[in-house]
Amino acid sequence: MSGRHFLPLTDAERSAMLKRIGADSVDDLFLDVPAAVRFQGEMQLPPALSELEAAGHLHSLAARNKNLRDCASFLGAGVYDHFIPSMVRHVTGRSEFYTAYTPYQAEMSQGVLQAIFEYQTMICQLTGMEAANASLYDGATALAEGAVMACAVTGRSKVLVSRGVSPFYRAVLQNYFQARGLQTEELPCRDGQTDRDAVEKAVGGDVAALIQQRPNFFGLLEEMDGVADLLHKQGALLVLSVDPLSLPLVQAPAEYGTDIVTGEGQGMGNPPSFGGPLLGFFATREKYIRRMPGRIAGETVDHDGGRGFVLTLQTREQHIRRERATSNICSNQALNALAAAVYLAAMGPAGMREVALLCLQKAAYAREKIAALDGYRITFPGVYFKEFTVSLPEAARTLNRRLLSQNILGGFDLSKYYPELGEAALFCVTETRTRAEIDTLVQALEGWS
Amino acid sequence: MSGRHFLPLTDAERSAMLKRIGADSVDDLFLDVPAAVRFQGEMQLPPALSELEAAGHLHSLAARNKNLRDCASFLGAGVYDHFIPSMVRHVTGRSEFYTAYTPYQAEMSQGVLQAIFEYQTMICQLTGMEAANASLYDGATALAEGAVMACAVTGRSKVLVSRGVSPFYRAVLQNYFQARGLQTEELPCRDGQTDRDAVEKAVGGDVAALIQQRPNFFGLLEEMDGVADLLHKQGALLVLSVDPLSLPLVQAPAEYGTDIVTGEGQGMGNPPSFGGPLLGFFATREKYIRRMPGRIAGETVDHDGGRGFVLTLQTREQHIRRERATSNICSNQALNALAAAVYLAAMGPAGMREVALLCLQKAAYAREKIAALDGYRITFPGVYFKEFTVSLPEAARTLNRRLLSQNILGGFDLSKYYPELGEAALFCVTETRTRAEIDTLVQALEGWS
Amino acid sequence: MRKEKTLLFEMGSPGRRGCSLPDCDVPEKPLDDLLPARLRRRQPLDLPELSEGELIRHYTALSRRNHGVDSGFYPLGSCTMKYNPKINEDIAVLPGFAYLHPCQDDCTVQGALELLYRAEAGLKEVTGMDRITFQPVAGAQGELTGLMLIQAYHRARNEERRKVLIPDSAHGTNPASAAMSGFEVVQIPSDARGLVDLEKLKEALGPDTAALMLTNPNTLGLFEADIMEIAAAVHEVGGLLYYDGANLNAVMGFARPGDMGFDVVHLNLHKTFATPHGGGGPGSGVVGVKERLVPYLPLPLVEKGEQGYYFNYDLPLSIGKVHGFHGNFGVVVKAYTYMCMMGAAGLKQASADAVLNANYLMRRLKKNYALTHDRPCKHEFVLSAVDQKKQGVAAGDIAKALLDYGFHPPTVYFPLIVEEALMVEPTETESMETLDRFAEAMEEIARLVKEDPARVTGAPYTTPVGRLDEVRAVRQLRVRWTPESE
Amino acid sequence: MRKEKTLLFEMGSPGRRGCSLPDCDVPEKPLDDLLPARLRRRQPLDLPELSEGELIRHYTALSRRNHGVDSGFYPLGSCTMKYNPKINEDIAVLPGFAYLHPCQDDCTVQGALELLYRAEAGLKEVTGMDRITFQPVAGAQGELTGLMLIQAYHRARNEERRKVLIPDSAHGTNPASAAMSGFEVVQIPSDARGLVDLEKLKEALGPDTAALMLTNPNTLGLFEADIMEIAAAVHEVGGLLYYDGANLNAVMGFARPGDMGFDVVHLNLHKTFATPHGGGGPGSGVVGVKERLVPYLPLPLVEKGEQGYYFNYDLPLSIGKVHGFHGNFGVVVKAYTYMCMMGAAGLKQASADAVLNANYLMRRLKKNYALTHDRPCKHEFVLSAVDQKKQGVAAGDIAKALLDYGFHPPTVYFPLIVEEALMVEPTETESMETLDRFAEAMEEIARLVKEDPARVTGAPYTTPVGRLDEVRAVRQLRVRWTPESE
Ligand SMILES: Cc1ncc(COP(=O)(O)O)c(C=O)c1O
Ligand SMILES: Cc1ncc(COP(=O)(O)O)c(C=O)c1O
Repeated sequence: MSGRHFLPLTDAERSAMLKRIGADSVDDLFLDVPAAVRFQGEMQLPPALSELEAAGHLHSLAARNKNLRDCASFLGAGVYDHFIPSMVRHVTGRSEFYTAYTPYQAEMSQGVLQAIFEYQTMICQLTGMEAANASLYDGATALAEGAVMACAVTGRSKVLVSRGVSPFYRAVLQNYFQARGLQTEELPCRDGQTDRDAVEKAVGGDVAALIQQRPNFFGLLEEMDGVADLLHKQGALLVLSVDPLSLPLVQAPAEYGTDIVTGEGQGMGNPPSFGGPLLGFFATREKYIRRMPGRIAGETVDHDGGRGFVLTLQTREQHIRRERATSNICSNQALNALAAAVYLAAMGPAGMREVALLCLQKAAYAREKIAALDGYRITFPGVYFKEFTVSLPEAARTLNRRLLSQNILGGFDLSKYYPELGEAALFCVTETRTRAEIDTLVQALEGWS
Repeated sequence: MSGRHFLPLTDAERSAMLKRIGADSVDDLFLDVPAAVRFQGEMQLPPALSELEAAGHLHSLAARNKNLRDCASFLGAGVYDHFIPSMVRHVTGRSEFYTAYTPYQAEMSQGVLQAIFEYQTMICQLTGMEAANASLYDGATALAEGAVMACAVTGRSKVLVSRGVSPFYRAVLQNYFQARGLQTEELPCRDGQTDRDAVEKAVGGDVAALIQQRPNFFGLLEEMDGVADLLHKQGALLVLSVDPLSLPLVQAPAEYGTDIVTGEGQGMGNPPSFGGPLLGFFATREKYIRRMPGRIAGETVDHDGGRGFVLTLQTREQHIRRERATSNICSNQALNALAAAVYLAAMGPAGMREVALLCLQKAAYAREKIAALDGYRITFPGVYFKEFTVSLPEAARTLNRRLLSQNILGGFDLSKYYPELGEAALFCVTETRTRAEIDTLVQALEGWS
Repeated sequence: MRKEKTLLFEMGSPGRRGCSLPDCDVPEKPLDDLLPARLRRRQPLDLPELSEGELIRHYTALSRRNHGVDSGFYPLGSCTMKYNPKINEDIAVLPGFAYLHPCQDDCTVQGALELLYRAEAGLKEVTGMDRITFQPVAGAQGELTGLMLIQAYHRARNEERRKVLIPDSAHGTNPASAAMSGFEVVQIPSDARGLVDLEKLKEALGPDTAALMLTNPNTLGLFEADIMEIAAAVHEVGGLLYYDGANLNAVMGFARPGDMGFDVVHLNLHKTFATPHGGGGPGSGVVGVKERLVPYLPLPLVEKGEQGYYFNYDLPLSIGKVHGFHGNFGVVVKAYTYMCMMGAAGLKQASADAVLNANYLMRRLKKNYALTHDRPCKHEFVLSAVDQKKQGVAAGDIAKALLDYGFHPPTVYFPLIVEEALMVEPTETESMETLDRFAEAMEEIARLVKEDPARVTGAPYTTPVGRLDEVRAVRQLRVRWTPESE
Repeated sequence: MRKEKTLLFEMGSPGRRGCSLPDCDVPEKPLDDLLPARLRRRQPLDLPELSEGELIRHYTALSRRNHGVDSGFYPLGSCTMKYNPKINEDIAVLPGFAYLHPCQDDCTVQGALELLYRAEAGLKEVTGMDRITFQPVAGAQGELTGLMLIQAYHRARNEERRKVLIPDSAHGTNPASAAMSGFEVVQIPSDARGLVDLEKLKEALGPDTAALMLTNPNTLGLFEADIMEIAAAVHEVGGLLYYDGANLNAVMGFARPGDMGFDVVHLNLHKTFATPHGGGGPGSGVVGVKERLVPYLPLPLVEKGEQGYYFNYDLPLSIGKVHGFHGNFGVVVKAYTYMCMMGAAGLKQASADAVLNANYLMRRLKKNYALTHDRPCKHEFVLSAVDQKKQGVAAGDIAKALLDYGFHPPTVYFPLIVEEALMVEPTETESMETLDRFAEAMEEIARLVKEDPARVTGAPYTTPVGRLDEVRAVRQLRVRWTPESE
């Protein structure tokens, strides 16, 4: 019977144990399961595979996918093909990290706890904020939890959401909000950027927060000065979703008054993995720490005064506050946060700046060459980072099918989520795209009939 | 300058350290290198690559090889496609094992030392012998060192070597022996097995040992009873190279009086890796322990009586006995021996028996089907394990080229090393070859014009 | 000899690099042209500056200050800390799984879609449910999703049912999730048997009941034998039944939530299906539903069509999305590989051995520790340290003493309905010798509590740090390193 | 609190399985038909019987009783324990390298052959030699191979030169390799400078000299400044010059053996080129030769032809083979990846920093420990504990004391020509802070030797076992576990 190498009990031991507890057979231990509910016969599952056969089966499934290492991908939209230093997986591959659970017993979990404390510190260094949590599920749920927190902090039940925020993030936010009877009001974009007049008009006493994404879903870095003041004057908060890889070059969210900073951390040391597991990072100001969702590691001392780390402010969490908890989150994305911490420490300030510069320059190079092609147009003027929107001469589906035949994954088709743009796609260029790959893309784009 | 992430010294620190040691520049520390010898300018090496570029370059080199996972391989001849349980690499991937060096400081190296002690025990359990060393380079050099040891033990300078021993092993033995002025005499085979009469005739007072391989290079399990007695009567030893995967089913070498057992351990948990690193295992009887080459781990106690392990009998080794050492070996194949130990422990008696049975049955199935093809003949009658010799209707080169086009790696071409066989090839079938792959091979063989 | 571990920020020096990047291979434009100064970062980015070797030593040292399932016994109740097979780790990092973008065209990810399709088929059979969504990435998010489905179901019948009934023994995520999805929580007490008090439940049931959230076996490790009656009662008032699948490891092959009348189920793949807990995640809280809730499932769902597998977005009544993309695919790959190797007989044997191990250990430990419900348990049991408390030694102290034996302690102070609770879940991947050694340690601690209580309350003695001051960690809050804090 | 670690053979129980294998998918024949009883094994195969999880816990526990370069400073003189870059580990396990059979047709392994070709080109440039063979799998086997080439060279000139001259400071493998290749070893003394005594060398040189084996810098960490004279003297008598490349890490980019008159060189890729030492291997002892020795190189060599790369077996004068196949290819892949990332400037900086670190550390330590040759050293230096020995504390005791500081000690009692030798080689991958901390530990130990010698001779106190009885390990020899030894 396969899987036996994960079951140490031998038949002899099973009978010895049954004797010791006074039961004739294992079924005696299931007498409390009413007959009407007892499952009869064997579950209809495929025959068990040995490790050798399972490896063969899974390798064949993997081989039937075109992965980003076999082609040049220009797909972004929230999940990115950033370089991952080899050392990251040699840290997350230490069984003491990946087979442990939440560090409830601090004295035996100082490795995970100190790693979380260091992760929290580096997220604060990156965003300029004063406190960060251990991790949330992904960028989408982190933004939704940030909006819920803004409602709790302000005691209000409506948030303004720019149409420039990712449609996936807006869908999750919508879902989280309508479940709790909170409201979201979508603010339009003009020329791909949040309509500042609309913001000014919409901000009122009932608004808990304005939600924007920087860069926004079209790749544009929107002007932010004055926005926070406008909101704070009305008692509302500024809640942002940011691309962490832009922050070595772009203003830190704290520099323009942001109250709650969230974002997708997958790009820092985690593979795309078909969209999960990802990493939702979350940071805020000192004064809102007790409202923050998720686990938080804090520093303390043992009885000899030796430094140690523990989970702190646990009273906000579900295992203690139950229905009055700041969030229901229990298991989070701890190992992905560890990968991000190792990534940030390995890159350091100079490395992070270099990655950002490579993205900025390569995306600009691609943008310039595509703009020069007839039939194509960079949809919006403005400042970009690593993604940009292109108006296409043909449907994105058709274009992408053609590109696929040349081993290229084209941009994200915007038409389904932004019909107002007509045929347009979001192209992403990171440090992993070579000049040759960009030039090949441009040639392939040219080939539209 | 690439590679900087492996050089922690910063320019500031370099100048501070230079000042501390009273040198103006690093060149001051190289004044003892005579000018005539000082290398001028920069070494002409390709420009340094970043980790990202290096990964790209190496992945592209790897992709230009056809590996055993992309095709069905029937190649054996000393390196085998055996199944490797996933857990093996999760043990050898622990940095405390793979970044350590030889366990000179025992109290800080109990992990490596106990692992070696357990490896030595399991090699003895497998072979039936009484002592094993920590590892030698590969099957070929292990056999050569075994022959050298036999000469040392008997004080004689000639060994008899069956033509049934691998031609690669015989070449290395020849090289080791002629360097030291020792002689090898090759004994012929009859019907693919060592000619017993020739043995009886050749064994004399000047013979240190008879060297055979079981199964031999044609895949045949030769009869061994009486051979050891014959030799021992003449004061000679029986030195064998064995396939460890056969030993769960086939007589343990100790059961027929073998004095020195060697062999290739790659098949126990190590990938083929283009022929290296491999694993030479080495075992002998109690009375010859002090003559054994290589490192040996032994059990002892600390001052509280607690059990511990140390390198023992080091006085035989080169770092102490220098030119009178039993062997010059220093670094060996420690990590490959660890992989073999994990493999043997994971398989256990039942698993080892199952692997051996799968090889035996699948090879027999293939043999029977090939024998039924006209134009092909199983060259020799006799008992096989997982390899067998087939006389071909066309040159092995041509046949293998044709098989390659159907994604099959055909058998090992014997004609270059055994011209007397005409067009013949050595086919190997292990537990990793499925029935479908064997049937496809047979069909492809049929297709010769 | 306790040695503090330096923080990343107390190490290294300016200019050290931990990674190397290529030079820019496109003609570079002046930064001001691409990113005007006004949008540029002003404050310095003072991340650590260390070489790769120093970083590896730092994290290797941190790993040796941590205990995982591979380090020793980890009987953390309700978390099912079973052994994580190594093959799963190798499969999940294959480029064919790890390097797929979620927005790739269906035709380029047929292998991934087939894996999800087959995983769904397997989980449907194990749970007895009709459809599965892989989008929820943890048990708690599975609860949120399930409650959103229940809300959508009632709203489709234009009923705004406000109340969700939850047993007092339920895990904290249950009430938290109910609150997060806008419901009012009604706590149902347990009776003397440690099971849902049927009378109290019936009293609480009414037209305003959206659902009852139930864990079966419950968090005392006892099977809710009245499940059929409970299901009938809930359905009778038009409510739905939610199954917290955290304890599924007790009943695989023996009983299925789908057969117990449950309408919606969440599973914790990182518990029952052996994917690693990762220091607190990532997990996967897949949700299974009966037919009537299928229309509301998050989109997309995986379907098998003529031209192969595809993502179906055509779900008009779907509640939309609970995750940016398709859930924790990398975790599902590991769980699917585990299921492939276990098969039906293997999964059933896992539950049988988990229950056998729990009863064997309970039998030994009840000699020294109070056992509120002294009858055969399922996969876990809850002891009480009330007797020890009389000597001034709390459940928490017993946990700290276990650290010195190299065991991770059981869950403490949960479920809340047991005083000084010690919740023990051995799982099926532990050998008899390990259970005996753990029992001996617990027995020795019980002896010490009587002979030398201070020895226990002073523990741990062998861990990298002594007993940590949790109160101070809140009072003098420090959640990040800052240069001033030097 | 020292806890013994059980042996595999003292664990588990009959019937447990650590791995699962497929059923046989071909029609099975009776065993007797395939393998007659007389050839079958009779004695039981009593290997351990454990589940995968128990085995992983066993080896995880063993790993935590071991110190590697990733655990802490490892200044083991002459072993160049530099940091092993992690990318090398990932590249070497790619199926495109790890799953190649050595007998595959050249056309199916063009990537592997190109890698060997490029690696050879790089190593030729670093060493100044004309051709490289990758077949020798460790330094010692490189020595054996080099000496065989020298023997073949002389025999081709029908000269049976018997003697190999070896400095008294040379590593033990040098004389052992000379003896193994049938030569008579003539030891050359070092002079007051710690270098080869030129006079004594010239006296020993003669028509019977096959070769001089030289390590430069030598094992005292001092450059053999008379190298040009030495080379001339050796060549003058028709002898050849062998270069033990173990210390190449000191001079990359500064000096090349090929320019010093060496005819044959071995390198230790697991030292200079950062491949991991693996607990004692696998390593790689590639050998480089000047033109005159090329014809004798082991076969095959890698060549680049019109239709691509190929193995050239057409070497009529070749000494044949020293390894079953093509050497430790998996190790060469890692070394090649390292060379690709370092480039010329990186390798030179590595040597510069290795020498700088050694001199910086020597400068501090010589305050408390005797330094026989007090002048700038190369990549390593040798202290003597003669002063400490007067207090009854030997070099070995100082090494044991260092274990309690988390440092792996320097090499002790080598080279033999220094009394109570402590050979320190920091390498370039250590930070200044680590060198300072190591110096502080050595200074504290020196202080303890004066104030409380017993404290030092009793060390170590914090390791998993106390000081082990090496004498007893020989007297009561136990090199395997046996059931009786229970
Ligand atoms: C009974 C029970 N329900 C729900 C959960 C929440 O699951 P997760 O941690 O995956 O969010 C847990 C987690 O420990 C649990 O034990
Ligand atoms: C100076 C010197 N030469 C030769 C060798 C032998 O090298 P290997 O251990 O690779 O056989 C060593 C090994 O430590 C050494 O230090």
